[in-house]
Amino acid sequence: MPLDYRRFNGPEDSIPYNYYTKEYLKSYHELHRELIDENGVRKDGRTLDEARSLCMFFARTDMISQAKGSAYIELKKTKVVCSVFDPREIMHQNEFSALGQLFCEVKFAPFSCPRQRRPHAPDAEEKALSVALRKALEPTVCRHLFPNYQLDIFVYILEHDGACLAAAINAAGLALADAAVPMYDIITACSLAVIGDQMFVDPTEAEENLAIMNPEKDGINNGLITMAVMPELRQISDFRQIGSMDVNCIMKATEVLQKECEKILPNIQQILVLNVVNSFEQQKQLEKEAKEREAALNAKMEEWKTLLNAG
Amino acid sequence: MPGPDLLSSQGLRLDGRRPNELRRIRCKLGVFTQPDGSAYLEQGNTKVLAAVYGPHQASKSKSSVEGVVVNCQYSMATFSTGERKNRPRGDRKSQEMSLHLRQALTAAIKTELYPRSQIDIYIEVLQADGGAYCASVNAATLALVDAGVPLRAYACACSASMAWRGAEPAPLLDVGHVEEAAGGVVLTVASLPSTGNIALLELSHRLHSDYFEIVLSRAMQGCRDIEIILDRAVREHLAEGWTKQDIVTI
Amino acid sequence: MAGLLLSPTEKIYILHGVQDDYRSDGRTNIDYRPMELETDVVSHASGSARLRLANTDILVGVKTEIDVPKPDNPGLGKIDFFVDCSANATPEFEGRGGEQLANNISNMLQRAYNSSQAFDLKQLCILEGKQCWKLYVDILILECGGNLCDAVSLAVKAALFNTRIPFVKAALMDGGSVDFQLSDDPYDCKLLEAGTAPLLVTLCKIGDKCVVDPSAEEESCSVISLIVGITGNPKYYSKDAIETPNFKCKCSTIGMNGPGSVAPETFKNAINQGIIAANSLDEALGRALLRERQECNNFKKNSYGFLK
Amino acid sequence: MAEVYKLIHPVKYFNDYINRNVRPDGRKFEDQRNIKLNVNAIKSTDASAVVKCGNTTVVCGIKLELAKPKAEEPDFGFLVTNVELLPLCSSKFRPGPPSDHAQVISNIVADIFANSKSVNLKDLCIVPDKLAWVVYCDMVCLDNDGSVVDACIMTLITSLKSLTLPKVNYDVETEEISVDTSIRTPLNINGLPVATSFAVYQQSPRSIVLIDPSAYEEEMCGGTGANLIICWNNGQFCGIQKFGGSNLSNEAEKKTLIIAKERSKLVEKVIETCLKNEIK
Amino acid sequence: MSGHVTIRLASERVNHCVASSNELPRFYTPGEVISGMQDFMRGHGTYVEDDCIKSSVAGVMQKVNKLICVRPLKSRYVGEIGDVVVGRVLEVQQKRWKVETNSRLDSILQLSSVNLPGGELRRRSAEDEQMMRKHLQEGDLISAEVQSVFSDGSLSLHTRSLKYGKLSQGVLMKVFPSLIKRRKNHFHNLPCGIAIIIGNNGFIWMSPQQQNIVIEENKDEIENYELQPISKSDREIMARLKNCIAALVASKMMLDDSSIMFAYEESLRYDDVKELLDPEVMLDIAFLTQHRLNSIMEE
Repeated sequence: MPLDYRRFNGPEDSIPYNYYTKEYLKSYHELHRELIDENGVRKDGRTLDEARSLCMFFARTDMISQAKGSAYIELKKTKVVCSVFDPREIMHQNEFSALGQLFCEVKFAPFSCPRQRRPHAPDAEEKALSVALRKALEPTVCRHLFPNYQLDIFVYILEHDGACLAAAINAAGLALADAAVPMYDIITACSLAVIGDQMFVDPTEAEENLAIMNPEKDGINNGLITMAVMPELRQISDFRQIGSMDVNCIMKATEVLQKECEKILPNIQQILVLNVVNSFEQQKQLEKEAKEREAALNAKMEEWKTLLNAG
Repeated sequence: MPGPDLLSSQGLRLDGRRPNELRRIRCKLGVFTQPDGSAYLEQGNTKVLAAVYGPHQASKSKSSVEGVVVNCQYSMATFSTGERKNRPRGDRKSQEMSLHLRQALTAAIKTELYPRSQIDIYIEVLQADGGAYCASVNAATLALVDAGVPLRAYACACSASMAWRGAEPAPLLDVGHVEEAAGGVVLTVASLPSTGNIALLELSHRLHSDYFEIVLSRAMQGCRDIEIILDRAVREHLAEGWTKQDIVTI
Repeated sequence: MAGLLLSPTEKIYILHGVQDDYRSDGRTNIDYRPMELETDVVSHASGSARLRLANTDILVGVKTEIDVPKPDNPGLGKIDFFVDCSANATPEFEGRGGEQLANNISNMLQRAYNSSQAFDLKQLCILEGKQCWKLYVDILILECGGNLCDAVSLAVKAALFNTRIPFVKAALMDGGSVDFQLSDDPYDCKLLEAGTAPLLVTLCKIGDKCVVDPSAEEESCSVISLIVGITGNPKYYSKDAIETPNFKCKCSTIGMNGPGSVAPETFKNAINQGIIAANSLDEALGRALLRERQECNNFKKNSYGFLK
Repeated sequence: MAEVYKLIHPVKYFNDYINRNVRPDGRKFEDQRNIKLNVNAIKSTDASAVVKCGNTTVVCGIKLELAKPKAEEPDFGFLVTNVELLPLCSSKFRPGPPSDHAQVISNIVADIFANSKSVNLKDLCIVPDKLAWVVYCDMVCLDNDGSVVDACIMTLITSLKSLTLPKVNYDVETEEISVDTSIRTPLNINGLPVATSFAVYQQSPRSIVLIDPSAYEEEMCGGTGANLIICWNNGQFCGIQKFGGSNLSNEAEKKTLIIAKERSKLVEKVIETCLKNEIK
Repeated sequence: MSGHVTIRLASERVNHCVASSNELPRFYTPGEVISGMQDFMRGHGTYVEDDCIKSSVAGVMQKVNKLICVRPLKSRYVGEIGDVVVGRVLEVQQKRWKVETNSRLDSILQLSSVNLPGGELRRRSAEDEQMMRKHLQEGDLISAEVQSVFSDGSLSLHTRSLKYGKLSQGVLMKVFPSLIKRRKNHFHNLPCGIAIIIGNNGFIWMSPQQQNIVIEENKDEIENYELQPISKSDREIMARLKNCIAALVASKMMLDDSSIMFAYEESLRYDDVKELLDPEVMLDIAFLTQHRLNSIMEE
């Protein structure tokens, strides 16, 4: 790894201190026991099939003043910011592209992961997430409306506590809507972690980590699935699975995820409606202010005129 | 001149060849269907694939009215060398190789025939065991012949080195990887043997000017030998593809 | 790859063909084109394979290196995939033109091989926490005639099956350093267990139906394809096969490619279709590899490579 | 209507406001924007703070790691600060390695912080020549609406003040390390540096000093960032940086120093209250 | 219900060569001297150096009167006036289309060389150009005739005949141009019920025979007709033809209507069309076809 001269670097061989804590050496079994108790309640008090709430208190638009559209989503500890900018002409391209292009970048904050510090340079995971995000958004954006132009979508993950791809897709969907980019449908996404016969809907980082760890007992299902859906059109726009699962498990997971994605829809709709209402009011307010200003100006002009006339 | 010991007391080289012996060359034309021309060539353990696209319409930025633009890319498979390569191309060595290939092949191609066109020549080294450049030139020539691109003559490349047998200078033909690694001098020549023209000369390490002539003439001899081998391969390839009825209908 | 340019009417012809389950070369939607396989083609690699599927040509070399295991997985070795799209395949790949496609494929492979049920990295361990083997699986795409993913995964599995790892005796010395003893005999090595290695199946959605093994023309008719990675069945890869009664092939990865989307029903059907296809691919590959190993043992095998 | 005017006559638009002694966002020249501060919002860090000065939003997260000290400074720990100006915070920044501007900002913040001498790097050493803390402070700008440096320093100092170091046991014989996260001690911080940015606008004949400028104002004053940054630490003057822009009279300079001092007191109060609330 | 998968080994590779063992022609290779300069003129594939005519490609010599050419086994298409070509529209430019014809340079189809649909008179106006994309857009396939050859070697095409123009549903195959036999007619309605255009440029187009629809009729209907699915039986024959041509090409055999038809007839001994993808079967068909061609010639 070459040294990054554009940033300040720490010593080369520094190690996160949690490698030396007792926590670090826990076995698969211990970790599993921690996640869920005998009543089927997860560490954070949710049941297995309960997603973290994405109502208007935890998701909002208009986060970033400098962007055309932006969104912020908070799923308990997972925190994601997204901004969308005005389409711009594609640079260095000889061929005409009839469809507009999406440029997606997903980045983790250096301090976002509980286990270790992330390097600044984009790693394979970030690149894969960026591709997944683009894949999920492409079918829903009316790309034929901006030929030869490119739309930049940036997602920043401030804190990663599981389901960050799903959160990124949801945030990007909201931000696109906020930026008034024409879309065929709202896009919603949800994740699922499978450990044996348990399906953790909207998993936390600890749950995800265990799901991709190699299980002690051979042959059980394990892994992660993220699915993005256009709920009104009933289309799957992206599906990503890793781990190892049999067919039945995948079929069941697909059903569960589809339901979850549909559940998110009213939340997103509510946020967007509220957004429109707010901006209407804001506009009214602005117009009012402008009128007042104009009136004041006119009054001043009158004053001057009278002064001039008098002088 | 105290050099590395490249010849045994019996006068044999490290891999058992005689000083003027080429490594075994095996080749085949037309290994792929998509390119206009393609060829595979083995020179000892060095294995090279070449593909030719074109002549086709040159991109606007490259287009030249004077003649065809020859575009070469030299790339080595990551598993081609003893130690794994990190990148197949884009490093300085392969850029330089691409440039040298272009020089040698442009000399052979009748470029003036095809204004506003471009010929792409892509080399993929599958296994490198010394003399990858020579094998690349030879493979590219075959691929050009397969593509039906007009050539002045075959372009062939061969390397030669210098060794001593007692006090007798004994130039070595077609240097292999062990001999390259032993640190002897390597003279690489790309030429059009039937015309006697030299398209490229490259010398690594130093060589006393007195011996330059004999090393060069050995390398040229190698080029001529290779031309014969290539020519035979081309004729065999033609024989396979030509059925009797064609001649009648012409 | 940007894909071939096709006229709308050509596309309609292909689309109707898929609907009729009769494609333009006479195949049904679940048929593969004939393939040709050769292993042990690169002498600088520990294992290698070349696979030709119609005119899709893939060369894979596996190289081994000794490395230090990751601190969170001290008992496991490492495997790394690198795909290179050679410009020999198409001028578009010149320079860094094929990089995106290459990354897509290597990501798919990396994910498919991620699970211990797909590929057991324990067999690459030399000394727990200290030393392990790292496999570099280098894939060279020499010609593209559609369906790269499937062909690559077949070639990779064949190359891994062909890979030999030297026996190493390692002992921990005082002060934490490791002492190696590599056997001098080049034949003193073990073969990798690659029976469970996953195969990727691309299901290309054309109209409402999905086809396997799409040709380049068919690929450019499709806006979305599904790629499923299915683990292999080790019984096809050993002569004295012991039938494991409950053996079930599993999905080790699912991904989607292309700008389109797919309805849930089509999606489910496609996965089932993929599993069936993967099973027949696995069986055919296993048979071919065993046959080749037989030839090799009888010293009948010649290296053909690109000659002949 | 106003938007169109702003687009067509950017300078005139700005001058119209300045002539009336008011800034485009309605503030007076000496007004600073509201500050919102939130401590420990991000749980994956060892300490963190989010600050919002008007629209400008900066998040700082601290991650602790362990390393062997440098041979030439065996009893010093490490403190690494970096500022990231993300492409999402403004359309001016492109993805990829940090731009020149981002590097400049990163350097200013590091310089200001080093000059303030708030952290003694010797405090970060655990066992001389063997083990020391590496404190990675990453400041990330989510929304760049001017005066980024102020916000960066604010988040950095707030998060450092809330940082606690876990107990480390180092066995000299076996070189084994164990960390006990249940016992934590706070890091010793001297003082509380506060930076204040100014933009200087030359409207002949007078030059106008704008405090806590927004991104738009910074641009109008002819820079990619603030023109003048003044830093005070606990009532002590500890740094001034001026970049481009226009000349500043002695008188105006004195005035800015006083304003910066005033502001530093205010900011200190905000930070103290916030940290106190957090402890409660 | 599982699909058909075959994996063969390299040791079982089939050599597609069906060249008869009869005497071979004299081959010339690059740089080889063909004859002295005095009596001959140099043509394609040759050049003059040191008062000699030398070959610049590898192939056989053709002598027409005093003109000497060397024809390579394969090369890009070199067009001649009057050739029938099949091409694909690459780009719509002002007043012309750029067409890919496997030539060294992209070919040109001038707007003035096109019969606009319905026989309507062409107005030389801007309107035309807007209509151009409607008439032929990027990706469309056309059949055309080489009208002239520009000085730089690029071809100018025309479609001013009812038999030329835009192609509808069907399959395109690309082969080396040198495998196409020059014939008087390159449009064939094969007895198996399929229309085939064997372009001189190596592009072969197969489609069901048109049931003589009246072109003058309503435009919508024509477009509708374009979208109609092709019957499965036609589809099967086209697939069989396609695989037969692929078999002949693999063995580098010359293509014309008779060789294709022979191959088709020989292939009927294999019931399932997809069997024809198998290399051994391909060789078998090429071999049988060669045999029939030989026997005809002997007659």
